[in-house]
Amino acid sequence: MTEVNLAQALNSALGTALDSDDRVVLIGEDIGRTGGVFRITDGLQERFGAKRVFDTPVAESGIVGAAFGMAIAGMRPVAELQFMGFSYPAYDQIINHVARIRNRSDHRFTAPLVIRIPFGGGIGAAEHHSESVEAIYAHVPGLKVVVPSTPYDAKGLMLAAIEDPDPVIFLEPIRLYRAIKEDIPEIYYTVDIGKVRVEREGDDMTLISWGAMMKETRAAATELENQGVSVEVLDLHTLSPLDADGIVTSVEKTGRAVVVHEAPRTGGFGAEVASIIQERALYSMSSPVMRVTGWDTIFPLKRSEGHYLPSSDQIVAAAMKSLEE
Amino acid sequence: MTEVNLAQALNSALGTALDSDDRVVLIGEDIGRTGGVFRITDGLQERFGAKRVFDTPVAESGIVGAAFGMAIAGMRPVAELQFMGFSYPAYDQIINHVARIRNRSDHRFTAPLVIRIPFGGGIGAAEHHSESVEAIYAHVPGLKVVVPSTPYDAKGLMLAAIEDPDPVIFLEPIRLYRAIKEDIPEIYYTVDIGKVRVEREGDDMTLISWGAMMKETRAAATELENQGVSVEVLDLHTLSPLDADGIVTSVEKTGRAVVVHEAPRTGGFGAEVASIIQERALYSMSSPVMRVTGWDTIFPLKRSEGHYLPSSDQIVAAAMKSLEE
Amino acid sequence: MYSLISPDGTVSGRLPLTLDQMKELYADMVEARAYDRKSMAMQRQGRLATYAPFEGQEAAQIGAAAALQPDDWVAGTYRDAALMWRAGYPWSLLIAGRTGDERGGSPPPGVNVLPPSITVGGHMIHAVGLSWAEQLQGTKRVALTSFGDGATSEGDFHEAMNFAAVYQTPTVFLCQNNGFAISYPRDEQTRSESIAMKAEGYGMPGEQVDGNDVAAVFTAVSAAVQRARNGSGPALIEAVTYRLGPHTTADDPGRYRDGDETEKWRERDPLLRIRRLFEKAGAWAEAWNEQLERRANESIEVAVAEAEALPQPTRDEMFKRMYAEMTQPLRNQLGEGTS
Amino acid sequence: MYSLISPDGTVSGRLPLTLDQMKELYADMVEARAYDRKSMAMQRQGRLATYAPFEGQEAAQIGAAAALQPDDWVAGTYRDAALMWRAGYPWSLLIAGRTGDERGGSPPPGVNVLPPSITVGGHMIHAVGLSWAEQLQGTKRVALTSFGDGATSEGDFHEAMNFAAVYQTPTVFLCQNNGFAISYPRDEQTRSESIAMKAEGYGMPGEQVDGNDVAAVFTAVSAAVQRARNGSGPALIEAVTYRLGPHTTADDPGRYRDGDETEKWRERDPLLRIRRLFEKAGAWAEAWNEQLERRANESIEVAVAEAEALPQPTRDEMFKRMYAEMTQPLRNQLGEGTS
Ligand SMILES: Cc1ncc(C[n+]2csc(CCOP(=O)(O)OP(=O)(O)O)c2C)c(N)n1
Ligand SMILES: Cc1ncc(C[n+]2csc(CCOP(=O)(O)OP(=O)(O)O)c2C)c(N)n1
Ligand SMILES: [Mg+2]
Ligand SMILES: [Mg+2]
Repeated sequence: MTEVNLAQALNSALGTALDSDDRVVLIGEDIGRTGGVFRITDGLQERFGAKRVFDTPVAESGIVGAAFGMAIAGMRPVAELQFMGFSYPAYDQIINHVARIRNRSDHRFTAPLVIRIPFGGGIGAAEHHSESVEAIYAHVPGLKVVVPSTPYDAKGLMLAAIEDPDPVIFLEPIRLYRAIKEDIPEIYYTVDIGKVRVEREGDDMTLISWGAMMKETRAAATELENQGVSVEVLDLHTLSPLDADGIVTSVEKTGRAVVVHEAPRTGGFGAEVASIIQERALYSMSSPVMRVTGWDTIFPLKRSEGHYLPSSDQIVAAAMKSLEE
Repeated sequence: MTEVNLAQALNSALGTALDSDDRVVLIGEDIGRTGGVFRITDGLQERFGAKRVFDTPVAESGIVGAAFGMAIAGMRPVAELQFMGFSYPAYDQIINHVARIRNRSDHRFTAPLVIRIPFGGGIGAAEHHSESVEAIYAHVPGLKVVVPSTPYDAKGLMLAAIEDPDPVIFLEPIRLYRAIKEDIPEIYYTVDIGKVRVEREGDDMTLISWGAMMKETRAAATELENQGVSVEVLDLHTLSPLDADGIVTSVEKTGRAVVVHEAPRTGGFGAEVASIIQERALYSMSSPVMRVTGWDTIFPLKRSEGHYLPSSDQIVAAAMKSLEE
Repeated sequence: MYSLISPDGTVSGRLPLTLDQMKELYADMVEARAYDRKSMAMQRQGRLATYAPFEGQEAAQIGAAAALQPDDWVAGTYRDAALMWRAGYPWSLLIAGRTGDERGGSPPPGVNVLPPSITVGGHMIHAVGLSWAEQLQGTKRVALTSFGDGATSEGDFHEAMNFAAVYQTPTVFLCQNNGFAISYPRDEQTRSESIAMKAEGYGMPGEQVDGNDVAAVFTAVSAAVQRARNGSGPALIEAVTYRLGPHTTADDPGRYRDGDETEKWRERDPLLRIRRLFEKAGAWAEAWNEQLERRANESIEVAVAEAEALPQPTRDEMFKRMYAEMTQPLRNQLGEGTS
Repeated sequence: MYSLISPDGTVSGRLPLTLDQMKELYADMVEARAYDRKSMAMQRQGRLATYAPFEGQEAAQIGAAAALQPDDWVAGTYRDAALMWRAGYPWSLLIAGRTGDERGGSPPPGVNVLPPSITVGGHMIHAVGLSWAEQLQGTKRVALTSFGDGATSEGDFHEAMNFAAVYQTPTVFLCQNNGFAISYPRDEQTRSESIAMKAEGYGMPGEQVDGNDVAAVFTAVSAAVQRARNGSGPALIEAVTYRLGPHTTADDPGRYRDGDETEKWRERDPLLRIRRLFEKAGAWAEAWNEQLERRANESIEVAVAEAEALPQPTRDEMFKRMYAEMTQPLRNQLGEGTS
């Protein structure tokens, strides 16, 4: 065991994968010499050489398209897109080719690749550097979408994603890269994709979130417990395939749910969660599923971030409102 | 008044716009000489010349990016993307630039352009020609998303979209282009963007849809009326900004709702509709909001289309299930 | 422009192919044309979905595919049936695909030909990735990607060309310049005099060849394939040809080009040219040609029968095709049935 | 490579600029450098968000902007503050933008300079659309778009270059080749010998100039602007320069380049070169230079004060910025408050 933050856990996962599987290669902008703008691949090019870890031209569609071809030819590429706001030029490759080749070829050709995308705001970054568009990936049939919020999950889910026979969009919460430390095994281990993680058990209500918003959700849960509310906290940590049973089981028990995400509310993934709950647990619901989310605005620049980012206070307030109903 | 189908109504709208406003130009692949693969711009290049209606290279990002620049410089471009499956290469321009310039420049620069996107399946087309990803556009702050399902709306909404000071994604239901005929004014008129259209009034339940699925929804409504169920039918015809009040008012009256769309269910726009209903009308709901949608699969090729497309029977069945609860 | 056989069948210099090789290439072109004509007919009978004919481009496709090894990679388009077939993709599966059946996208093991790309431009970078992987894995395989003149306008063309050059991947870029992107003529698509010269901007060799001269295409592509296989990097070949038919069965060429132009190109028909070559060489026999055509039609009829014998695809196949193992949401939806 | 003034200040041939013009250009470069250094300092003090310095690229930016008319369009990047300022964009707003305030994106009426593009590659086509619109509307305005060497790897570069050439829009493409895309050196980005030569593939003129020679940049860009204004179409100019500082304040160049290289380029400093020119011409006065620097620092201090005097942006401004008229969903959300 060794105590690491989420960024180090990802670095350990990628190193472990390169070590244990010759088919694994890393490809992306500035991931070699500099180890990536977030240093997630720090030291890996020195360790494994320039034929395993590739710096690329600034061309996201090319990065994903090339990694896709490599995957079809039997390799296990892990592509890095520098920020989620720069994943859009690759969206066509992802939705039209990566997600479809298995279906197009009736299983004859497959694309076992991982696309790493740092996402979310809160670091006072420039425009396009604070996106949370998980919904546009979770809506695409043929992809899996994974979002760790702890160092342990980060390594285990990354190794599971690299093992996975289908393409995985791996979303990395920028704000959590260095926020939490945790003991994780130095050896190879995986965490199952497709299962909700019950982070905390409780009876009065269910808080549901993923990624960086788990931080505010945890804070809100603690605050609520202090006020005598027994809270269950779910970290979805896989958005697709979604573990509907895991969500419904919890809400059937608590009767109340607040779903929290940083993305704009309209068409955000919280809508899917709320829809499933009302579809399958309407008669256990003591109050509507509340959504605490980003607003339907563009993520603002540094000086206005506070106006946008959901806070633990908002979560607590929503929870209280839910309890009053 | 003249009786036209939806395709002719769009042609009339574009002709009227070119006629009445010098700032309007059309730009897209094969829209000039051939009048577009669906003939929506048929005859317009002859009528208005090659400096108003431009054929372009096969480059969707270029088409949208150039139209965006034109719009900033004071023109009113209407760009055509040949099929929704080919809108993805332009997604970066749309989400990162078209939707953002007003915010980025604090209203100093704006992008009053219309992006026309034929969408939906049911015509036995090749792969990528049957997409329904309205959800990935409706989730983007800064855009408006419009979807006509009648000839009258098609012309009125198109002229409203061209007038609109903000960018509008104009989704055209391929399957309805020539399916319905209707009398529409030959003159200039607009239909408001942002209001639900109550197509049919009823008391027992609300059917909610948009685009090509309105056809099955209408058929289901008739069938249900025959079975003695009084059905209210809403054609959202604007997905963003969404008229939540219009939806909630109806469901508060009927207590039951079925939302119908062709897109895959998970993360589809139906989730947003269901979430809003349970948020604002939970205590009027006699049963869960049902979703009749495409499956979480890739839209299949011709021989399997029947396995994918939601049918009026499915809508009727969902409605009956809802009534039993 | 590199060419070996002129439209009237005269050879400039010595032909680097034997008579038997030429006969094989001709026979393949005959079979390809039989497939193309049959497909057009079937589409009109409603037996196929939209079809994109390649009549006039047989030399470019057969000549290029003949330059490959059986296990090389191919990433082509909706118009490349002849190329894909010559590279090992069975007619029956190509037809099945056009009937609207995903099973048509699955060539036999060992045939490294991707199902046709329907999006324009997106697939060239796939060939770069495929051949890059082969290079890293130490095989000698190369990848050939075929695309049209219109596809060179897409940003993805630029990124694919650049990646191939930067990493010196064993990739051969074959542009079939057939004069049009649907209705948009080549001369309006770009101001560069040729598509071949675009290669320079990537530090890659580029060559323009007469795409209706099967010997020239075969020779030029063979050279590019050899370079790639020997580790000398990628190349771009522009095969100048012409689409004699409509863009697809849904297209009306009358709206954007005049018949004279098409007639002019009929004179440059790639099959006619070989016939004339053989006639000059005294190697033409009417009976032999009829036999080729008969055999071609027979093999296409067999393929059609196979394709149409495929049972109606079932609903659960649609769900099963999505992932290696069906996900829970899909299992639930499969269970819902369609009422 | 086109150049007029060598690093040691000697002029090759006759300088097509007057001494006064040279003094103005120098003064502008001095002011730009003052802004750049001040910004670096402010960022370290936490008064600015991440900052992308342009030290070493002053000649490329000031020389290019000086070739424009006040109402021409400019679409540049996060590193083009000097260019944008010389084109009319106030320092105070550039600073406001870097403090993280959207109001910094709104230049005064009549200043046709877009706020900086943060995405790499996406904005070049905007300049094509802007100048295309001016052409259609019959004005004489041109658009200049500035971008880096790395941006030429994006598919959007290809589409923008092609559209400009196809429609012969009055667009000037200025590539500031500063050697790196963050850590990725120019030589690895593409195998083409120069970026300028990429223009050929689009049937567009391309020219490589010494980007640290303000006279050469001004002259070359002026010629391209004239061509465009006269309806002779677009052009690409590659200004070869060097980023003396880090990519941004978050970057550590030590990881990907050695100090010697940077020192070599310090010798080619664009300001130093003009100083030497003046010294040779006996037109250099220490006092004058000190005065310029003093004035520059003063005007930057004024701008900083203005920028930092902007009141904290309010929550409702964030909602109001989204559409011409706030939509109902936004009105509802604004009403929800943040508790
Ligand atoms: C990304 C994308 N945009 C548009 C289309 C629609 N489309 C299909 S074929 C075609 C023209 C392609 O021309 P070319 O590359 O020359 O190939 P050809 O059809 O002539 O063989 C277009 C625009 C598409 N399939 N994909
Ligand atoms: C589409 C996109 N991809 C990646 C990035 C991250 N990024 C910011 S600057 C940069 C390098 C750009 O290099 P160059 O074009 O040479 O401009 P320079 O920074 O050298 O001025 C990268 C990759 C981005 N901003 N946008
Ligand atoms: Mg073509
Ligand atoms: Mg650079």
